[in-house]
Amino acid sequence: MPRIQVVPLLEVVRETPTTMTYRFRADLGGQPGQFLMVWIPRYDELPMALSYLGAVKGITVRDYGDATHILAAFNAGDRIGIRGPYGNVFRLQGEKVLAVGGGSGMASMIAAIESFAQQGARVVTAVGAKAANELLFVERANASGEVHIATDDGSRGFKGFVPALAEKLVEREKFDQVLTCGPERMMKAVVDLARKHHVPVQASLERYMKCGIGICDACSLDDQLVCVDGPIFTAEQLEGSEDFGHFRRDKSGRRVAA
Amino acid sequence: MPRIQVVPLLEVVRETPTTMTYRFRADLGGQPGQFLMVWIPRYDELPMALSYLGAVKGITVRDYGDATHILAAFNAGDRIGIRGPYGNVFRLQGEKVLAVGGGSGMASMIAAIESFAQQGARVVTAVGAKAANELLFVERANASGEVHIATDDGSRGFKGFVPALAEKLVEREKFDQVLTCGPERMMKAVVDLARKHHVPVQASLERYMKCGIGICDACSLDDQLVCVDGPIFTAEQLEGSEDFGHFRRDKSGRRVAA
Amino acid sequence: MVDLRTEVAGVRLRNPTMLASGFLDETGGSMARVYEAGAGAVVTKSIGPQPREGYPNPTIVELDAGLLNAVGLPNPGIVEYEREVKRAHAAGAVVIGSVFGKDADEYATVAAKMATYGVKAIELNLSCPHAKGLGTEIAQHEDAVQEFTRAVKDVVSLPVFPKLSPNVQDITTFAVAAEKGGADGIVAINTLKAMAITPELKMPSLANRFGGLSGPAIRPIGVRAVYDICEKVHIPVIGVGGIGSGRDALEYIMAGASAVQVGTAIISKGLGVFNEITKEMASLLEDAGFRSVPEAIGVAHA
Amino acid sequence: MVDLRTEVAGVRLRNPTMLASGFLDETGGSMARVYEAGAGAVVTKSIGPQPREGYPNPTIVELDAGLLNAVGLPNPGIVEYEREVKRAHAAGAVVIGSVFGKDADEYATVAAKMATYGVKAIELNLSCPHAKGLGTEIAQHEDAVQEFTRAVKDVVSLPVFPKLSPNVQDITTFAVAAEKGGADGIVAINTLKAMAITPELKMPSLANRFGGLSGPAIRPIGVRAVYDICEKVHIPVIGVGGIGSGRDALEYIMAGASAVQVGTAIISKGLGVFNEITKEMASLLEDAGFRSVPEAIGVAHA
Ligand SMILES: Cc1cc2nc3c(=O)[nH]c(=O)nc-3n(C[C@H](O)[C@H](O)[C@H](O)COP(=O)(O)OP(=O)(O)OC[C@H]3O[C@@H](n4cnc5c(N)ncnc54)[C@H](O)[C@@H]3O)c2cc1C
Ligand SMILES: Cc1cc2nc3c(=O)[nH]c(=O)nc-3n(C[C@H](O)[C@H](O)[C@H](O)COP(=O)(O)OP(=O)(O)OC[C@H]3O[C@@H](n4cnc5c(N)ncnc54)[C@H](O)[C@@H]3O)c2cc1C
Ligand SMILES: Cc1cc2nc3c(=O)[nH]c(=O)nc-3n(C[C@H](O)[C@H](O)[C@H](O)COP(=O)(O)O)c2cc1C
Ligand SMILES: Cc1cc2nc3c(=O)[nH]c(=O)nc-3n(C[C@H](O)[C@H](O)[C@H](O)COP(=O)(O)O)c2cc1C
Ligand code: FES
Ligand code: FES
Repeated sequence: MPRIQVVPLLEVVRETPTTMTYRFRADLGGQPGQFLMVWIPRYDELPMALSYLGAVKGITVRDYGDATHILAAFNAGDRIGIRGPYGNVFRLQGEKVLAVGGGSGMASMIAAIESFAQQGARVVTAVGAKAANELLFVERANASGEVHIATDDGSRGFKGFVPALAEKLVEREKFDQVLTCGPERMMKAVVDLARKHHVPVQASLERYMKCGIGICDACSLDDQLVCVDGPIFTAEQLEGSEDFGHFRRDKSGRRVAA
Repeated sequence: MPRIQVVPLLEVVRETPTTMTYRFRADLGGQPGQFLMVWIPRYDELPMALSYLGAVKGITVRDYGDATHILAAFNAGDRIGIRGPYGNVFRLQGEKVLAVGGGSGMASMIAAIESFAQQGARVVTAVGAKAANELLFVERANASGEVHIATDDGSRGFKGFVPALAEKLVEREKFDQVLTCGPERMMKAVVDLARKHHVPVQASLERYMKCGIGICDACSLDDQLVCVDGPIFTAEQLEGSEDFGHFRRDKSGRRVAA
Repeated sequence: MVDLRTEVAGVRLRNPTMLASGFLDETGGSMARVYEAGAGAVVTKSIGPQPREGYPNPTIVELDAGLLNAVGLPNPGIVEYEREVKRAHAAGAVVIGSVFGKDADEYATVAAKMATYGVKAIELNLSCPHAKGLGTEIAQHEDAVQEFTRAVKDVVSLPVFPKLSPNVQDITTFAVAAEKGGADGIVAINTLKAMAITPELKMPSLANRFGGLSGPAIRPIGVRAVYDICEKVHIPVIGVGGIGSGRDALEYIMAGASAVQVGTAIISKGLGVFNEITKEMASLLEDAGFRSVPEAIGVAHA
Repeated sequence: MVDLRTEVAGVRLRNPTMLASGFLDETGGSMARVYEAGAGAVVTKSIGPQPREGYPNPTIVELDAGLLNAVGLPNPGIVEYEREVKRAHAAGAVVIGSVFGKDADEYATVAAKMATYGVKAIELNLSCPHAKGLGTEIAQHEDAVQEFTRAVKDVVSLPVFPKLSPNVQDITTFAVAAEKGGADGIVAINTLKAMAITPELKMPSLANRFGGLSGPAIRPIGVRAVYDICEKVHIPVIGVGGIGSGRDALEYIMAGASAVQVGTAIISKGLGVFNEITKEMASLLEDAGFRSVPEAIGVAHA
C-alpha cells in the first residue's frame, strides 16, 4: 500500500484574507501538534499541521509562496495528496497552560488548545497577527478558555508583538507550561521569557522539509531533525542550540540566516 | 523476513530399516495432514508431511531416491531448511474413523490419527508395508486406537495389500469416514472401496512439487493443485479424475503414467 | 459502469488482465481454471522445442519484498503441449502462446507449431534471466531481438509480442528493435537478475544460485520501463511486474500499457486476484471519470 | 565473542556498517549522531562543486516494497561542506567523502578538496539514476568509469571507491573498469531506475517523474551484483541496497562484501538500526562458527 492518500477536499473555508482551511476525510490518526506532508499536485509537497483532528481532518494554510498560493485557489472537490501524520505531539503538563501563537502558527496549536481544555486544563491563549483581520482561530481558542490578542498595528487588542503580551500574562499568573508556534524569532522570545520565569515550554518549529520521515537531513537543527525529533521541542532541547532563532538550511543544505 | 527457516536437527530416530524421523524446533504451526517443503542443502527441496506437530516438530522420511538418501545420513546438529506448513488438513467427520496407510504414507496420517483420537473418535488403523520391519508408526497408532496390520510377504498380520485388509474392516464395521495415504494405486483402491460402501474418504496425494505455494503448476492433478487445494482430496473431488491413479506429471510437466 | 473490455493488437479481451507466463500454465486444466477465475487471457508457460526438466529444487524462494525463482524453463515441449492448449480452449480461454528457443530458427519453429494450436497471439520470451545458452540470453542484444521477432513474424500470421528483459541499460532500445522486427506489441518486464543467500547455511538459497526477482519489489521498475517504452514505440505494450491490485494495474495502464499480466500476486491472493483487480480498477476508473480502459491508457504522460 | 572489526582498503572500521550516502549526511550534526548511534563509518551526501537545490517536492515516495526518491543531488557545495565534515570529525566519526561532478576534472577537483577535510576515503557517485547531465549519467559507460576513477586517484592519496549503478546489462564490466582505473574498492549498488504513478491523480508520484528505488525491494539485486563483482575483481567490495538487519548484512558479506551500507532501513528502524544490525550479525556469525567478520567474507562462493 502506498503511503500517500489522495483525498478530495470537502470544504474550503476562508479564515483570514490570506489563510484558508481545507477539510477532508482521511484514513489516518493524528494528535495535537502533528503534521502531514501535503502534495499540491504539479506544484510541491509541504508540511502542514493538522488543525482539525476529528473524522474530517483539516489543515490551515497561509497563502505564502508559490505552492501555497496555488493551493489558495483550490475548491471543494479538488484533490490533494497527503501522507502522515508525522512528528511528535504537544503534551499536557499541569493544569494551567499558556499558548502563544503568531500568524499561521495558531494552526499547529489549536488542536492542542482544544484537547488540553477538554482534559480539564485552564488554557489561556495569546494570539498575535499583523492586523485584526489576520488573527487566526480566535473563536476556537475562546471556546476553549481565555483569549488575549496582540496586533502589530494595534487594530485589535494589545498593540505590539505577542511575546510582550505573553510576558504580561506570565507575570500576572503562574502557568504550568507554555506552548508556542509562530515565526522563529517570536518563538525564541517566548522560549526566553518562559525560561526566565521557570515555566516549561514546548515550541513547534518549522523547517524546510523533503522527506518528513527522518532520512534526507533537510530539516536539521543542530543534530536534531524537526520532522521526527520534533516539530515540538522543549526549552531544554533548544538551550545551547546554535541554530534556533539564528540559522536554517536552504534547499541545498546551506546554513543561512533564519 | 525470509520464509525459509534453517533449523538444526535435535534428534534423528530410525523407524524402520529405510525410514527415519527428524525432529527439530521451528517457529511454525501445522495441523494434521499439512506438509513442509524441506531443503536438504546442496541436494533438493522436497515436500514432507509433519509427522509430529508439537513444540518439537518432526518429519518421517523414507530413504527413497537421491535426496532422501542424502538425508538418511544426517545426524543431530545437521541443519535443514524448512518452509510451510502448506496444504489443507485432515478433518474429523463423525465418530468412527478408519485410517488406511501404506508405507511412508503413515507419516502423513499419524498426526491425524492421534488428533482424532484425542478428540474422542474411535480410530481404527490399517497399516500396510512390504514386510514386518517396514511397518511405520504401529505403536503410535495403537496408542490412539485399534491397529490392524498387512504385509505383502505375510511376515506380520494379514498377508496381502492393505486395501484388502481395509475392505474386511469396512465390511465388519460401519465407519463414518476413511483416511488414506500411501502409493497412489493403493489409495485408488481404498477410495473405490469406500465409495462402494458409501463411506466418505479423505486421501492425501503425493505429486512432484517445486513451489509448494500454488504457482508453478508442477503438482497439478486435472485442474487441482496438490500443494494448495490438497494434499487431501475427497472421493467427490477425485471422482471423474482423469489423473488420479493413472497419470502424474514429470519434472518437465509431461503427463506420464502414475 | 466502466467498460473493462480492451484490445491489444487485435486480440480482444473481456478485461485487461492476463495470467503471466510461468504461473499455473504448464497444464491445460490450470489455464482453464485461471480463465474461469476471471483473467482476460492466459499466457502459456514458455514452451521450447523439446521437453525440459528445469533446475533442481529449491527453485523458488519467498523474500520480504518479492519472489525469487530459478525454475529454469521446465516445459513438456511443444509437441506434448498441444494437449494442454486444447484443454484450455475447451474451457473457452483466450490463450497466448509463449515460446523460446536457442536461435531464431527454433523460435520460429516452435511459434509456427504453437500457432497451429489456435492461440490468439505469440509471446516471445526473450528475457528469462537465468537460463544459460538459450535465446533468452542471446536476446540481450538489440540485433537478436529484431532478428528473432522477424523470424517469427515470417512464419505466423498472428500478433507477435516479444517480452523484454529489464536487465539492460536502456530497455527502450530493445523495444525499438522489436518494433523494427515487426512486433505487434511489447511485453515488459520479465524478472530482474537477483540472488538470495541463506546465512545460516552460508550458501545461495536457490539450487541454481542466481534467479529472477518478481512481485511488489519490481513494480516501480516495470512501470518505469513501460512508461519509457511508450515514449519510443507506436505499438501497444503489455505491462507486467508486481501487479496485485487494481491500483497497481492502473499504474501500468496510465504509464501506457494496454493490458497487464499478473503472476506472483497469485501467491498471496489466490486466483481471486483477477476479479479483485478488475473490480478495483473499475471503481478507480469510475472515480477518476473514465468510462473505459482505453481512455486511461497513457494518461500519466500528459 | 565475535570480533566485528573489519577493514576496507586500509580504512579501519569498528564494525562493518556504514551510513549510505544521501541519508542524514547533509549536515555534520546528523553525521555525528549517526556515528554515535553505532555506524562503523558515515559516507557523506554526494557533494559537487557548487551548491545545488535538487528537485522540487515530492522527492520521496514510500512504496510497499521500497522507497522511491528523486531528490536530485541537493548539496551545499564542496566549499561550504567543510564545516559539516569538521563537525562530524569533532564527534570522532570515521567519514568517507562522496563526490560527483560533470566530468573527470570536476570529480578530481571536488575529491581533492574533500581530501583536505581529513576524510578517510573518497566514494565516487557514478550512479545516481535521476540526475541528468552529471557525471552520474556519463558514467554509464565503462570508459568513463575508468577515466573518472583514474582522474581522482591521480589527485588524492586516499583510497577511492567508485559506486556503481545496477542499471546496466552487466555490472561486473564496470567493476573491472573501475579496478583498471585504480579503484581501491567498489561500492554496489545505487538505486534502480523506477517510477510510481498515483492513479487517483493520473500522474507520476514524484515531481521529477522518475526516481531511484531503494530498500528491501533491491536487496536481492544488490546481493547478486556483489556476488558477481567479487568473482571478477581483486579489490574489496562494499555492499549496499536494502540492508536492515544482521541477516541482510550477512547476505552481502557472504556474497563477498567487506562492509555494508545502510540507508532506507533508517525509516522503519530509526538510528538504532546500526546497533541492531551489528548485534544480530554477531549472533549469527557465532552460531555459524565464525570468530570474525573477515572469516565470513565471500563464503557463499564455496
Ligand atoms: C512541521 C511544520 C508544520 C507547518 N504547518 C503549517 C501550517 O499549518 N500552516 C501554514 O500555513 N504553514 C505551515 N508550515 C509552513 C509551510 O510548510 C510553509 O510556509 C510553506 O511550505 C510555504 O510554501 P510555499 O511554496 O508557499 O512558499 P515558497 O515560495 O516555497 O517558500 C517560502 C518559504 O517557505 C518555506 N518552505 C517552503 N517549502 C517548505 C517545505 N517543504 N517545508 C517547510 N518550509 C518550507 C521556506 O522557508 C521558504 O523560504 C509548517 C511547516 C512545518 C515545518
Ligand atoms: C504432500 C506430500 C507429502 C509427502 N510426505 C512424505 C513423507 O512424510 N515421507 C516421505 O518419505 N515422503 C513423503 N512424500 C514424498 C516425498 O516428497 C518423495 O518421496 C521424495 O521427494 C523422494 O525424493 P528423492 O529425491 O529421494 O527421490 P528422487 O530420486 O528425486 O525421485 C523419486 C521419486 O520421488 C518423487 N519426488 C521427487 N521429488 C519430489 C518432489 N519435490 N515432490 C514430490 N515428489 C517428488 C518422484 O515421484 C520421483 O520420481 C511426500 C510428498 C508429498 C507431495
Ligand atoms: C516461477 C516463475 C516462472 C516464470 N516463468 C516464465 C516463463 O516461462 N516465461 C516468461 O516469459 N516469464 C516467466 N516468468 C516471469 C513472469 O511471467 C513475469 O514476467 C514476472 O514474474 C513479473 O511479474 P509478477 O511480478 O506479476 O510475477 C516467471 C516468473 C516466475 C516467478
Ligand atoms: C533519498 C536518497 C538520497 C540518496 N542520495 C545519494 C547520494 O547523494 N549519493 C549516492 O551515492 N547515493 C545516494 N543514494 C543511494 C543510497 O546511498 C543507496 O545506494 C541506496 O539507497 C540503496 O541502499 P538502501 O536500500 O539501504 O537505501 C540515495 C538514496 C536515497 C533513498
Ligand atoms: S524532512 Fe527529511 S529528515 Fe526531516
Ligand atoms: S508445487 Fe507449485 S503449484 Fe503446486
